[in-house]
Amino acid sequence: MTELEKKIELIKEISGSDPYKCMRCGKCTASCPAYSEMDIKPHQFASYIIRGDLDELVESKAAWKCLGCFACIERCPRDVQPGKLVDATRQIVARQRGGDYLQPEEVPELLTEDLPQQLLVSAFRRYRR
Amino acid sequence: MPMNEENKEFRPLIVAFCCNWCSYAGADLAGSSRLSYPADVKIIRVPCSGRVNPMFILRAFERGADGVIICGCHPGDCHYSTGNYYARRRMALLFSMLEYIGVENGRTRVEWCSAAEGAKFSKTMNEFCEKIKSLGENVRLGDLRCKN
Amino acid sequence: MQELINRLKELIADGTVVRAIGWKKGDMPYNPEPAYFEKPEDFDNFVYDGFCGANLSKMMIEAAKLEGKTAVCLKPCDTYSFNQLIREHRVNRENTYIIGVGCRGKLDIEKARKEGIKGIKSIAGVDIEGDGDVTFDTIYGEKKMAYKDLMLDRCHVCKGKDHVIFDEVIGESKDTADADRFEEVIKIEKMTPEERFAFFKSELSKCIRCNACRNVCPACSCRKCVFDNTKFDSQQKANVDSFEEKMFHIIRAFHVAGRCTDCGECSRVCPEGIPLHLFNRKFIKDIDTFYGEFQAGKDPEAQSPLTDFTFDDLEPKDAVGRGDK
Amino acid sequence: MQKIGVFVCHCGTNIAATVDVKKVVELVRYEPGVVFADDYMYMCSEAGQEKIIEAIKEYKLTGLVICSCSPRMHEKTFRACAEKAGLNPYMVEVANIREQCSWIHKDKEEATKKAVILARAAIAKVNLNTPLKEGESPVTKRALVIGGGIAGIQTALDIADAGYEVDIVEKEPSIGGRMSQFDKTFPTLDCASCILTPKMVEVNQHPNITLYTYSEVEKVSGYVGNFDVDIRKKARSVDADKCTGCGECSAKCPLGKIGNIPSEFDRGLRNRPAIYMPFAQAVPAVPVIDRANCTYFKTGKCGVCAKICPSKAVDYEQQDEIVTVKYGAIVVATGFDIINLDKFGEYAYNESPDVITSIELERLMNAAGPTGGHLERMSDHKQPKDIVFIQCVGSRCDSEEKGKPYCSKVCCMYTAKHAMLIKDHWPDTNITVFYIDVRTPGKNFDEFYRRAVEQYHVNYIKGQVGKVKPQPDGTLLVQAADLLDGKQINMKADMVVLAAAIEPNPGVRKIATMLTASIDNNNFLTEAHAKLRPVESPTAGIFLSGMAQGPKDIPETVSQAGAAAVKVIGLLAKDHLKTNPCTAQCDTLLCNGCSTCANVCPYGAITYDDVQVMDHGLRETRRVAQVNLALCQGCGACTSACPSGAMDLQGFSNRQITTEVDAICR
Repeated sequence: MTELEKKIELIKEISGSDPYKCMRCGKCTASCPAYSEMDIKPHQFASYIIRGDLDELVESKAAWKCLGCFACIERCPRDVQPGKLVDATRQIVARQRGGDYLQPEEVPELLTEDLPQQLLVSAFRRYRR
Repeated sequence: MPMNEENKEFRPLIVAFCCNWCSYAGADLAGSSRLSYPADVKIIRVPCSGRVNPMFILRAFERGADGVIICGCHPGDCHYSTGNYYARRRMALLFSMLEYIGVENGRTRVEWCSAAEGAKFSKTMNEFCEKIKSLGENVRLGDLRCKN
Repeated sequence: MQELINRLKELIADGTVVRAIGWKKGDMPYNPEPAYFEKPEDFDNFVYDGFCGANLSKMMIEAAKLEGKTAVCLKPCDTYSFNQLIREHRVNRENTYIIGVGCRGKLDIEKARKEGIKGIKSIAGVDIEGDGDVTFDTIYGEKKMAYKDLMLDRCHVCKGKDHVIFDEVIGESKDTADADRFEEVIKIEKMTPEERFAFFKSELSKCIRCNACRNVCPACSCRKCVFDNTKFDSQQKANVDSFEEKMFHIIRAFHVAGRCTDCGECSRVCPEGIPLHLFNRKFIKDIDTFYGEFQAGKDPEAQSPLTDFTFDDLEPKDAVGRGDK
Repeated sequence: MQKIGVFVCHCGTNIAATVDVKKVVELVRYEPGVVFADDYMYMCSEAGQEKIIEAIKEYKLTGLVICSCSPRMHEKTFRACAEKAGLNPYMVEVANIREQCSWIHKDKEEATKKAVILARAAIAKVNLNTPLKEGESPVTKRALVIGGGIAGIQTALDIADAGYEVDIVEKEPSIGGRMSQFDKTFPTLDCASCILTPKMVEVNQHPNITLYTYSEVEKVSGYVGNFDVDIRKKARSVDADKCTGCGECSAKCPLGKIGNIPSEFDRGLRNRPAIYMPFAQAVPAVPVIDRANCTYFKTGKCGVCAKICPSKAVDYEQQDEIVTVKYGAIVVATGFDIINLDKFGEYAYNESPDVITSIELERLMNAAGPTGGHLERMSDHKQPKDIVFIQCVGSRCDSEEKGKPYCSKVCCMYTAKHAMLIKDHWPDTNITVFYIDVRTPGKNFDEFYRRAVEQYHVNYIKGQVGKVKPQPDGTLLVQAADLLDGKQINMKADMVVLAAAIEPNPGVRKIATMLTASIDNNNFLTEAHAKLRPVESPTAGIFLSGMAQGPKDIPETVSQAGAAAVKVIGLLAKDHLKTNPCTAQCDTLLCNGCSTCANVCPYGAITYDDVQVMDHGLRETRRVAQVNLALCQGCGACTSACPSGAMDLQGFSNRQITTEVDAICR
């Protein structure tokens, strides 16, 4: 298994979804509240992963603009759940960077008034596993 | 007689010969699709456009029709294989002759219309009625008499 | 002419034929009429000159049913009519002996009348072998006209002097075509619709329904003419029907379309001088233009354009609006 | 004078809402011949028909005019109703005041006026109607199936099993058709020859089936129930009765090795001898000599096959033979081919041997094929690693010059099949499929295709390939687009497989012309009704089976073949057929005998005979037209061609039509 294939397998494992199941129906993209911010649209996630264009996906705005609102996950007819796929991609990146992507000391700097408390909690939960 | 302001109310009398297999069915489809065309059009069912004898057309004109249209299956689709090919030649020669003796072009028409072309049938009849209205009453063919 | 008479007598004498159809002298020098000849003395009245325009082919329909063969004198143009009749199984070729007779154009007495020639006593220079001018001996003195100027219009647009069917040919022919066959038709096509209508109305209004055109026409050879039967009529009644009255000539023209050889007899016999050939010739011109050149009667095997087709024939809508300026 | 009853239908409100039905009744009551007029809510209903029957009896009606929906809808109903009351069914005319009046006009006054005129025309016509009687023609209890592929085989077997005799005419030396070339079939992946071969054998052994292979239909005359067909049995140059099918001749034919005669069956992927069977399981197992290539026929020398044949079956002197057989029904099962790809230069089919069609791929994957089932490139016999499939090559293509406007229907599925079979055998092959749409309607079809994607990881990319460029290194550069990702793609491939559009067998046009069966712009045979009579041609007695009618897969073909067989059986089960009484009629007293009508008759129904006639007391023998009523279909072409007016059409006579014209123009 090549490095790439390992990564894809890992994504499947983390996300628990199978990108090959995607039919490119576009319902995810249709549902995405962050659509205008996404340079790679949710329906394209699966094909990027299948093709192994992970770097491109990671470097895209889209991977980091996903709100994690779960609309696509909820509505996907094929159980591909692009939200989970992109989340898994982010996790791989986070894991590559080493365990602690976000230190508690950094938090005050990042705080803005609009930032919901919940996000902080979930960010810790997600990136400091 | 050309159309003018006074005879705006002119309603033409139009006889349509429709072959049973394509055009008559097309007319039925126009009906079931509620695609309207003027009530001036009266359809006569014939088995095939090849059945239409030029005599019928001349007869209609002589009896006061203002326009006569013959509808048949598209060339190549004749239920009887070849009837419309003969009709095409016959009508081409007849129409040319009518033009030659000074009858206005457009009083006669041939249209190929399939059973599936309800919309085309309706459109054709609307167009044809408009054309005949613009030509006005048929005087020449009713009066092309050899005895004054 | 004498050679023709001799030959016909000979054919009867040796039993090849029982009778002959030709022309006999009429009551005037310019109106010979078709006749049967059986006995030698019948030939005393036989004539074949410039005024023998009548097309005798149609007579063979009945003549060929008679016991024994009949000889018939056919001019080059008449042979087309005969061929067309063969095509339609209307004549019995086996019972016919065709003598193709020479032709240097047939004459129209009206042309002389138009020149003011009246009171004709006799005419010279109309013999089939002749070459010079035509001389009229009238009660007002002698008048002369060039043979050509006296010719029927149809001879100026002659199809050619070859007999397309014959058993033997007697006499020389001289080419007379010096005009375009479709010139008159084209002239009418170039008129406005109003002018065309006015033209035909003025011509057709002269018609007295004498049926001469129909009776002389070799293509009009139905056993029972459509105008004499009630099949097309909705009521069972005599044929005095306004429809037929008004549409007679168009119906007749269509009836012979694709079958008319353009022999011109209809116009020749019309007592009112209606140029009836203009209908037929229009159909011939259209057929030539739309479906390729076709001369009825040229080849008895050829399919008539109206009982034939190609997959990409002209559409009727494209058949009109061609001649308009 | 007729006694006519007029019945005006409300059709609920369909007619009555726009046509003043009562007024129509009042206005037509005094038309000539009318003795009774009434209206009713639904004329076609049981009660409506009862009303008609009562009126016929009470008023002794001799003619009926029903003002209702289109005669195409209920003419039959009302005719049957008249017959029930003892009235000749052809004394009924229908005035179409629904489809051609109430449904298309809004103004009630106008519509009512028109309805009255239409009724008047029908009344005028009925006044001239005469009772007509349907004729009867016998049925020959034998069917002809043209084409010996799976469609023809199935139709023939079903007819034969029902107890009727069937002949199959197949132009190739063996039956089997396209299916015999295939490797596996979707969506079950069972082997094509494993399911086809037993059927071919069954056909060969069936007591009710006669096979004419290497034969073609030459001429067809006659009509439903009574077709006469000339079949040309091309000279095989091998006596089928003596031949044992041992194959010695083919094995020893010198041209087998040096002849360069491309095998038609293997689509030119290998060569065949001049004396050959197309494939091992051919039925009948009798070889043919390809005379165009055979050395003996070209030079008079060689004769190896005749010498070697143990049963002395090779017969160089054999001649084409024409047999004439009578049939009651004919099934067209002429199948398909793929289009010529010359116009698709962009896919380099003619440039590179590694660009192949799907049928060629079938042969390459078939264990009995030229490579023994081992997938290899034709250029270097290496196994391809990267394979690109291109869908819709010529399908859904509006340019008539290049392709076909329709979807070929089977390509999506067979491509998924090919991809999976390749992946099954050689899992490390990379397969990319370029598609415009993936179309998989059908039981277990989408699941099949999804399996290719999800289990076999076949790479499906939406976007048509723009160009295939053969590279100096022997690979093929494929230029395409991934439309969903909005990217242009340049990828290398070792092999490109083209899903070429299918087209009806080119020979079908000639056959359709002989049968006077109509054909559409794409040369597919036309159905009598696209929905309700899908296996019948509009020409009576002609039935459609398989791809000749339109693209379809094997299961559909087999179902349609069965359906066609049922229709044939239904026809052959009858002893007699009723014939249309609206036929042409010649008035022998008017007929000139000119043959014009015979020239335009599409059915050859007019002949000329010398008959004795009495005309005005004169007895004469005349050549007159005679109409064969069993052949005449009632088109009326003869009537308008007839110069003398002798030819007329029953039910649509000259007088009937002119009287309608008069009534309308009154």
